Amino acid sequence: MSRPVDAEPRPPGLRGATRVLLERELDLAWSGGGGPLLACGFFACLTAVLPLAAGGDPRTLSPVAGGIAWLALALASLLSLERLFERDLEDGALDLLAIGHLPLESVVLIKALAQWIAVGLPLALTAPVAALALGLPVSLAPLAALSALIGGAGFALTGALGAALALGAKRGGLLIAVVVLPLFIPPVVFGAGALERAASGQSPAPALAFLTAYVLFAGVIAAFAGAAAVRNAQG
Amino acid sequence: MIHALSLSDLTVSRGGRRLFTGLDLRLQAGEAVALTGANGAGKTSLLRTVAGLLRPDAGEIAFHDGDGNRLDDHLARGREVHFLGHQDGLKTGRTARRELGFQCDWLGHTQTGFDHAVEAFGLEPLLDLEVRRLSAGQRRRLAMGRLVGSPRALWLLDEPMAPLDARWRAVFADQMRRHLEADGLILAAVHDPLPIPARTLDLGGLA
Amino acid sequence: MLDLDMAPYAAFVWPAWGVSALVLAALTVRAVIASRKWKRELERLEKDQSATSDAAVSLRPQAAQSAIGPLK
Amino acid sequence: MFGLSNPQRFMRFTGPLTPVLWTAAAVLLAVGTWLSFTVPADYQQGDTVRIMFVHVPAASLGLGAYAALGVSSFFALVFRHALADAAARAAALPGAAFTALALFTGSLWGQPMWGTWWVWDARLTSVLVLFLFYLGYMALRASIDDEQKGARAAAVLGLVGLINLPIVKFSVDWWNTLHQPASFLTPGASGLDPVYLPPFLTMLAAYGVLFAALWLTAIRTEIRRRRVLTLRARKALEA
Repeated sequence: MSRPVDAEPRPPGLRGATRVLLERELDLAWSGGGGPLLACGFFACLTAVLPLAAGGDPRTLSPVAGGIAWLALALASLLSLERLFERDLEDGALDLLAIGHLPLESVVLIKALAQWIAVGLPLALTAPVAALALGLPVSLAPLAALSALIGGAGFALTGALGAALALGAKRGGLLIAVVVLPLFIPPVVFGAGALERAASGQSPAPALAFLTAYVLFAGVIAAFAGAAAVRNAQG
Repeated sequence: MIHALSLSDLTVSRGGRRLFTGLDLRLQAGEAVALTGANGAGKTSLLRTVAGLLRPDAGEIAFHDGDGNRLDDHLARGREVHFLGHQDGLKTGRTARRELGFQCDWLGHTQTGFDHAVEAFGLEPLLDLEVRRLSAGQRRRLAMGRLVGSPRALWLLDEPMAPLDARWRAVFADQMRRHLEADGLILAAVHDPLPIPARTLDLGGLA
Repeated sequence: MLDLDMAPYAAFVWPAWGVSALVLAALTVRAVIASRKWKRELERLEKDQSATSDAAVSLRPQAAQSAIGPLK
Repeated sequence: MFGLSNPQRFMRFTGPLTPVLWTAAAVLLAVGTWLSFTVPADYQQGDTVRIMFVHVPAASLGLGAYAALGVSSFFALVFRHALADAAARAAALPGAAFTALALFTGSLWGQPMWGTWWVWDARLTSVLVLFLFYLGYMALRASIDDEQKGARAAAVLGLVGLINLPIVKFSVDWWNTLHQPASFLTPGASGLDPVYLPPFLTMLAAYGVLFAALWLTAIRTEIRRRRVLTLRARKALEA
């Protein structure tokens, strides 16, 4: 006899599944109380240590303020990348994610989106503050926030790919950094470049355009290469 | 809706080691098959291959619907297959309610799916506890909740009842019986025989 | 004519060429040694593998029989 | 290329070829070295121009090796050829060594010209970034114990690296225009006095043939190594 009608599974639909996974990822990212505090704390530490290391004289700091903020942004984005896939592989949740309604490619993108919201967003808000502290002209603060927001998406996507590649490796965190940092060069160059051009009076638009192009490009690569890496580690 | 599963001439290896070769199996709706064999014979690998998590060296896995034509693999696995492995796939930091909720939402549930699962496996007292605080048996019952909460035709179970005590084994046996009566299919790797009528497929102790 | 007395820049040209030669030589030696090592190992294994298979019946890894047991 | 995908046929085909490559590399290196030191010193750079005869070939082969690595990774991933994976793996070490050589000789060349051991100009920085790509590839392959999984993960990274290389190169060049409007020394072969072409081209050919010899030898070794591992496993199974 066939199953009662109401027992037919109501597929959550792509929007539903995406929302459900995103909520779970954000909950996991912000669980344990830390939440965005961890990323901002790391950013603040970097910004505080630098003047102590290089001298507090604004003349030496302010020309590099934008660059330092972007370096701190790249390094801070590396935080908690290991959590993105490694934990799920260890406790078997990755198998569950692989047989859901959404393909693995979407799962990788949603995890990157969650990483961007959980780590990228708070960093984008902290970046201008840190840059100002290092002597960046106030007028550049909104641009610093905007470029950090866009760049953060690139870091989250390429970082997710790095996390997937490092699955099953011993020292995962360190490996992700070595694998991923060379791929972070374009966003850092375009992001810091935007600030530099704005500081010298030129329009930052081309740099921001390149930055956005990189993010879209990284999205496509991360989805396919990331899914292949996850399947490889799972199988 | 999966009505039949057929494996033809399946060859699977893991970590460079050939586990089995030339394996054939046909599973019809309402049937259960128990996979037996020594440790390392490839029971888990066979289940993972059917679930699409492991790529076979050779051979064919086909899912057919009621009138025999073949379903698309990704669609069938994404909508009609449950895989319950050794690990429960639960996040220790979250509460049981959220984890069961996620599992049912993620796999596609009916309106009453969540409550049905809670009632079937007596999860009511556990819902507000963090998974970290649950015992192995309780976690396994929570993981089993998704089998009931999100009705899917093909159950792939890897020693499902290992951590359960006698009482909950009987409950799970009853759930399996109901699943088979509702035209479900079960492929389970076991050490002791299944408490329901089932054919046996021995993978042969290759170890 | 061979111009070896490069006076001011000798301190840069010689190390450049010297290290290049060293590294290339190291790469070559490493590749040749590894090649010879595994070649000998393979020949040794294939020699006594053919020996054992003539003597004993080589036990093919037994394929799993998919015997469907009786319906319980 | 598909004809060679079968290891036995590959071994038969490259068997006689490898010694030929080795001898050709030796000859070219000898001739190239002789030419490099008999050609007159440059009136402007003096003898340092001779460093270019080892610097530019090393940089070019470093890049060429990564291209070989990336393409082999593509075949290993898409067509699951064990041979393609062996090819990618075999190209990594020589490629990284060539790139390191390019960095070392580059700084030696820069010192007399610019007075510092390292200059952040577009070309040298790009070579450095290429070296980082090699580091990432080798680190990933070394960190994953399971050989098959490590190989596939490295193949994915190899391909991702190949796709990202032009993007990173573009961003470094774009960055260079931002910081140094004109790179005051373009050591490219284009601005080269024709009298330096013979040593330069011979050395470039020598490095190319040498890389081919290294690469083929390493692939043949890898095929033999895997054959040995299989035989050992089978022997253990029968014991």
